[in-house]
Amino acid sequence: MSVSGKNIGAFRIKGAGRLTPARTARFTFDGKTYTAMEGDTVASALLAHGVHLVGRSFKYHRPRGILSAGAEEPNALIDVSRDAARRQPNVRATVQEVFDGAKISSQNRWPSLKFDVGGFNDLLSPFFAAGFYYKTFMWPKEAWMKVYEPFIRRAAGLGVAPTEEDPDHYANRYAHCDVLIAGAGVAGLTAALSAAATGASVILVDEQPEVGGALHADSATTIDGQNGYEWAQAAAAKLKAMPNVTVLTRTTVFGYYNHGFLGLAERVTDHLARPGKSSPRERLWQVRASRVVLATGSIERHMVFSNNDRPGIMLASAARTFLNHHGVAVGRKVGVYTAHDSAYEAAFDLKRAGVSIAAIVDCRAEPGEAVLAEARSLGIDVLTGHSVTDTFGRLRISSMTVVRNGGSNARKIKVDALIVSAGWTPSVHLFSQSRGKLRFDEKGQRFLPDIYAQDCVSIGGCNGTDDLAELIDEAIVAGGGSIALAGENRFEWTGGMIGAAEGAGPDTVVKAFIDFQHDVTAKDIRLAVREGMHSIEHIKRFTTNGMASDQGKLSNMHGLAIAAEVLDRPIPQVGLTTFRAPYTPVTYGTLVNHSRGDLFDPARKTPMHALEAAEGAEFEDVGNWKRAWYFPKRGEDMATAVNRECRTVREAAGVFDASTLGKIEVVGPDAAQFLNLLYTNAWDALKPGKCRYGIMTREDGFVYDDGVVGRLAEDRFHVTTTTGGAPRVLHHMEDYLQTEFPHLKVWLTSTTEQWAVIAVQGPKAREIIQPFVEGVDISNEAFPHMSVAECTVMGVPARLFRVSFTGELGFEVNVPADYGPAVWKAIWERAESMGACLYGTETMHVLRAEKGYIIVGQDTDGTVTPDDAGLSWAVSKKKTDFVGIRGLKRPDLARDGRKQLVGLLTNKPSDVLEEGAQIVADPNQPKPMTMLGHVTSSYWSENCGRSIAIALVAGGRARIGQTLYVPMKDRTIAVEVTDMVFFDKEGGRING
Amino acid sequence: MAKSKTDASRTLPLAGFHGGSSTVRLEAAAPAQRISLRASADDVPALSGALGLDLPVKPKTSATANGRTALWLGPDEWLVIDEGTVSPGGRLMQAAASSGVPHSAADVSHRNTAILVSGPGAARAINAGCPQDLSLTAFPIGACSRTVLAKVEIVLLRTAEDAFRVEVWRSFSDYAFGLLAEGAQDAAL
Amino acid sequence: MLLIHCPYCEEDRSELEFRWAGEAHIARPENIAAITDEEFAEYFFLRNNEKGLTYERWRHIHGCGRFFNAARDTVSDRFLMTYKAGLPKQSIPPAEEATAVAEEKTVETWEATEGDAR
Amino acid sequence: MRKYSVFAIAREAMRAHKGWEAQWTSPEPRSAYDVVIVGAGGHGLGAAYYLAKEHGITNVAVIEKGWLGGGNTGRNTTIIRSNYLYEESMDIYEHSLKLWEGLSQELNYNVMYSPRGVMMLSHNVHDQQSFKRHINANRLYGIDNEWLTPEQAKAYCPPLDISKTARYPINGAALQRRGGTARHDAVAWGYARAAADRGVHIIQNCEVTGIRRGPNGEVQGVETNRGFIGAKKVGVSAAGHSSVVMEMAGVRVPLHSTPLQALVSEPLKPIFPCVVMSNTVHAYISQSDKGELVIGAGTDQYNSYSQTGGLQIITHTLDAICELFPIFRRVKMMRQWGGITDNTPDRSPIQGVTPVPGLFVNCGWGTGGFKATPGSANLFAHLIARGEPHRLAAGLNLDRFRTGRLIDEAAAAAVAH
Repeated sequence: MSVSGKNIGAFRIKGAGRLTPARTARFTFDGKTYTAMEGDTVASALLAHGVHLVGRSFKYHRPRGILSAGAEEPNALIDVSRDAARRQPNVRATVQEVFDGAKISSQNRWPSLKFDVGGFNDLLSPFFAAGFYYKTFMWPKEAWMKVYEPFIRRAAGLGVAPTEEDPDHYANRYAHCDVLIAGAGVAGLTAALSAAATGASVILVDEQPEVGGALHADSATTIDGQNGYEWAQAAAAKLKAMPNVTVLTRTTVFGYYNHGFLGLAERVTDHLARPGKSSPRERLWQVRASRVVLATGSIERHMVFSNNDRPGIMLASAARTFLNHHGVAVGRKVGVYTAHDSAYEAAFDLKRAGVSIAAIVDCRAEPGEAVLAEARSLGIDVLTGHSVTDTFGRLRISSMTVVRNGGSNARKIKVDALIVSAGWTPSVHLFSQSRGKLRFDEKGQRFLPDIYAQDCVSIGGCNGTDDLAELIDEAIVAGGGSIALAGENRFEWTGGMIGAAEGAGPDTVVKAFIDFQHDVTAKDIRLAVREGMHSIEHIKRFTTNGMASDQGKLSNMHGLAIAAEVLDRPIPQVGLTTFRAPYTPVTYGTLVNHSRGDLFDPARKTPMHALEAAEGAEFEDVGNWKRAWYFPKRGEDMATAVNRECRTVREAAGVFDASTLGKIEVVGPDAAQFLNLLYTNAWDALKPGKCRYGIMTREDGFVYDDGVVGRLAEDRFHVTTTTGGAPRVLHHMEDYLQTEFPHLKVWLTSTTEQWAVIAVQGPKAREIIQPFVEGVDISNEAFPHMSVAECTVMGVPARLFRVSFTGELGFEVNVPADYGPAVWKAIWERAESMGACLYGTETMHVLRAEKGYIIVGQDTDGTVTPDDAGLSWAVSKKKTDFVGIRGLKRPDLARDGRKQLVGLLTNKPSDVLEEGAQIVADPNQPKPMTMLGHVTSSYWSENCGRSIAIALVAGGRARIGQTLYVPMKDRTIAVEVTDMVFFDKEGGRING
Repeated sequence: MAKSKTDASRTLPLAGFHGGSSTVRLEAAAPAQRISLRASADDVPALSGALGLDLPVKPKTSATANGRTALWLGPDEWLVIDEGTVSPGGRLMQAAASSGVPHSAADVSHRNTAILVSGPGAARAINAGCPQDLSLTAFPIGACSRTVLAKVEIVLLRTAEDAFRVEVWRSFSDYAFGLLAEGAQDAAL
Repeated sequence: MLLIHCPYCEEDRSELEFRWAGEAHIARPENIAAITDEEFAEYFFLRNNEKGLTYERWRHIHGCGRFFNAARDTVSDRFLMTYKAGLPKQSIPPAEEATAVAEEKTVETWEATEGDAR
Repeated sequence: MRKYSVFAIAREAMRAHKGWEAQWTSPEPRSAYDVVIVGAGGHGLGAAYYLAKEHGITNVAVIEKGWLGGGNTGRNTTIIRSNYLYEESMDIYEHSLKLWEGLSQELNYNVMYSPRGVMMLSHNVHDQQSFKRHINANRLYGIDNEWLTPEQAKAYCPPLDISKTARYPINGAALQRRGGTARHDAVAWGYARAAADRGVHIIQNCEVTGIRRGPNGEVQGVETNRGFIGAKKVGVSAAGHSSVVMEMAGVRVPLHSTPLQALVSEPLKPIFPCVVMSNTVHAYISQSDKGELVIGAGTDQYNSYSQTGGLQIITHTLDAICELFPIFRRVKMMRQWGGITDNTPDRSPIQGVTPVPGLFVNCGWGTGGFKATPGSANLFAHLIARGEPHRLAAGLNLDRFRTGRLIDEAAAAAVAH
């Protein structure tokens, strides 16, 4: 058929369908251009042009067509691209709407869809029975990974992964509602109208572009006096106009999680030819619903018989949708094979549209009387008690073999399409995900919702409610409102079967497919049972039934029925495999949404970050923080820069950004008592204006964190923590304060970010900061090492610490963060003029190592006690309690020979050990060697003129003076065990 | 050497940030004085008197008086914001201290910064990363809560039907702003 | 994602605002320095790890900051109750507990055995 | 047992595969066995196999409340490696890896052990220090593990983004080439088949409801929903449910059970050649033989036996995956699921005797139990047969929580299992 000169397909039926003929779109499929109508799916558009062959199956590479008209499609998976970077594999052709310019390709075939070399597998299929790979490919041993597996991998897989970074963006919305309704068919719409009338906030969701659900296929239902589909659109319009209702189409409820939490994926632009730049491609909705109404309908099953997978064979409801919605006939001479009345209605619609119906083959002896009568009146040949036992046609069905049940006279009927129905499977996926419990409905041969685990109700098809009037009543009640609505449909449906049909029975070798995508046949299920797989989960895993990208929407019930038959057990006893989220596959980008690039994880920057960057700083990641690592001058590499910085700090001074150190304000009358309990040290004697280095252990006695604590007043402490430790230390403190020591009157506040911290270290430190400081005498006498004062710096209220992590005279200037840059600038300007340098974390590490100061998390690792670290002086012997007091006394923590921190000097001063290198006593021992410990810190020390290292060594302090060995890959390095202080052993420099 | 008495200038963490969409306006709030205030229930009246506003004791509520807003963050915790001054420390700390009752006041004026989110799409923009129900019934004007915005913690205050103040630690503020900018973009669709 | 009732905020909030903090009602021994190694191991390491009704601590870390207690069914993940820190272990009304246990029987198997639909 | 081979397949292909026998039988339980093992996962079935094969103890029952291999064996992301830090860990995981290397032939069952390399990404100086510590320790212990530059890492795994502008740029990687993956179901089935062939009874759908003890406290057998089954020795290997089962004997073990989630993508043609893990951004990923990207997510924060977890755990893992491999942003999640992991305080397993004579425990494998399957099973069999641990598993005892001699891989390594 053509409209305004465009060929919209020879199989379009004039006057049929609901699409607007004036609007067309062009797309290519495997390089050939086609014209579609707006509202077509790729499937309907291809069918309009008579194209049935669209893909190849996973294992046997059999030619496959379009089986369904919806999200359950297992066969018609295609590759859709807008441009090179916007290419999407494994898209269901039955869901993807055509847009102008779409480039569509088939998958899993080489060199072409019609001539696929992989099709050879089909000939070998007798060898490739279920689970065959567990029984072979074992010899020779190495061949699995080198030969067999690569071969299997190349043959397997479906689409080709994208090769470029996705340029599209995605969005997220958290939402809340009183009622979320999944599915906007008759049931969902009715429930929404009912709920909305009560004033409740309602979110109504449907995966299709328009509401209507099963009404898409329908031609005969009347609701509220209107044509069903038209009623649905009107109802949706009414709902959209209500302020308390959100209607989301092209949106899939993919997951029903705990406590009324649901994940929805909304496809925003995939159907558009020219998406707006600001539009996300997809949007994740994370909805917390007080109540959920499941109106997800049901899915038609295919018939399981020999060669039931040829292109041209499809579900009856799909053919009906293509006809009634898209205006496309799926063939010119269509056969029908069914066990259910619903297929009759498809035949009637096709017949009325002028399509020849070759025959309705009904495996039942007694179909519904009404449909039978209608078929007769339409002159359709109905063969009751007959079965289709085989089909023919290489790339598309050309004929079917029909046999009377129990008989042997086969007759071949020519067809160009075969529509099938074995009945309907309620879509209980979301119910099951919500952890509801199913029951087996013997009469309907189906699983239905039974016990609900959440505040949720199922209505309509997914609840097994077939009768329209009953369904509407059920939906009104579910919505909680009271509205009046009447519906009418033409036929009451009966019938349905699960499992293998006649002729695909136990003693055949035919390929009667259950799971199309994975090529699982009825005989595979039987084989699995024969091999001892008696649990449905074993059967699933052994055959891979239901594990393809459609997740068994069509195949599960058939597989189960066949297993039950072979096991001779009732279906409920064989059970059902679990329905897991997502209902249909969800794009990673959607799940990730905003969390990419700069928004992947916050990059925390100090107030002086920009100034440091302007000075050429290289930064390193420390937790979330970006810290200045070193400040190379033009032409300097890292080592040169660090050596210069190290030298300059000790010769003149250095300026360092210490803002990232964690800070906790501990305030209250019981502050000192609280710190007594949380730190190993004692704090009572610390006078206001003084600081002390504190060690924190957990109850197990291992070092947890450390830092300088300054007492500002009797009831106020300024506690510092490691950069990475700040949040967990505060959490740990709050835990003890709130739950173990709630009687203490003390409060904790994180002030890490209140202060910009500028450390000035080196012999000229005092001289550098002196002019900026007011309100405190910072002379050595008045303000000795380990002092703290509140004062002003450049007129700004500040906290000044006399502390040192370098062993030099040092100060840390704390100013409110917004003032940090200005103060830093001024200090640095003066410092630079006095020969000082900026230095980063690397130099800080070297300088502290020269002094033997440890870094918690580098020199300790969560298995180190204060004594192991040489810090037993910081553990109060007088206190009767602190967190860790008991843990420290455990046998293994108190034993001799524990690993202790010591210094290491390489025999050759220029050898710098590798951090993480292992230490042994005898380098010539065979592997596995006995290791004594490892190097925790190691640097070239410009100030010492040699390398230095810190290591954890078993019985380390007793080994001082001994020679140990560090065996590296290419050589062994001899080291002497020393104490940990390498520079200024007397410690005079710190006092300026 | 004479002491150089320079008044240092402030560099605001969100200086130069702007964004929004047709339905959401995003702007950095002016600097404000803030304290994190902690005290037992018994001492609330004295502190209220000293601060010149009734510290709210009901969860998720705030109180505003005399240019100051106190946000209930927990049963013994308030964030008090004074937009009347840009000078650091000082007044709020002193006011709290004058109460004469045991408490903890910590100056957090510079720890936090704030983003003002306004316009008909404001709630939707925030819901791009915040899991709370921001409907007017659940989160009315004056409601406040510490919560999360995607991967960072924020304190959220609704100042008008379509206006929110998002308090966030300074080093997380560019992340928060970036996320709100994307949320604003999406809220306009 | 759980929905958790904070007894201090008096509202249901998303799990994203909370941090789990282990089993509840394990008091730190008052004379901790004097207990035996066995008692210490018991206090520090051993937990009930109940299948079914459990008492646990949560902290509303990105909310009011408070630690509190909860009674939850670890099979269904349903909260039966939350209450403030410091309160003694709350008993669960028998009806509630019965539901929890019933749920254990029905719900737990949904995936564990995946077999016996009723 | 009929031998599996390509010839057997060819023979069966000629007769519609009618000749295959059941891989294992479903016997009625006897009234008593020499040994009862609780839990028919890979560890339990393997232990039964090795009891029969190496210790001559064939009167063994493996009791399973559900279907064999249905717990964590069938729910994990199948990563195998042995490059741990502490001797105790290296001993057992390397013992295991050596067994993996010949397991298909040993069991005459293709478990598809595929040493495609496990690469752990280093993102910062701290990671680098930690990885080098591992690499050096592994080398001196005779275990392969090597440092790669970012460029070498990219060459080994082309989809990897090593740009310096990434939020957490990669500064190197540790690669264990012998590490890789295997087919999880095949491990359980292969052990089940081989054990059953040696006379072991595998009793599915049989739930242990109690452990009966004699007058001296010793084990006498297990109560089950199918009646009492006597045994002088009982081995518990029940993964997430270990503490529940041990409680029946009055033994408390330091475990907490948390949900661990995983997910797979739709099947894709080969794109991802190895296993990649990153602890800093929390992700691990490989591609299965079927073409699915197999991605391990984190554990939920709370104790649970529900085998479900929060969506935020999944999204958090995926954002890391998409940062590391930006080409995967358009790929789709096809299925997510959860298991119950039993975690110890030091994140190392417990295998050893218990205060109850005759009762042995193998638990606490946390998120890393699959890789240990053959080794753990082999040493567990030794423990049950001899009544005392094998040298290679001696450090995994329960007593370490009293003495404080922990094997703290988590604290020391900062690397997820």
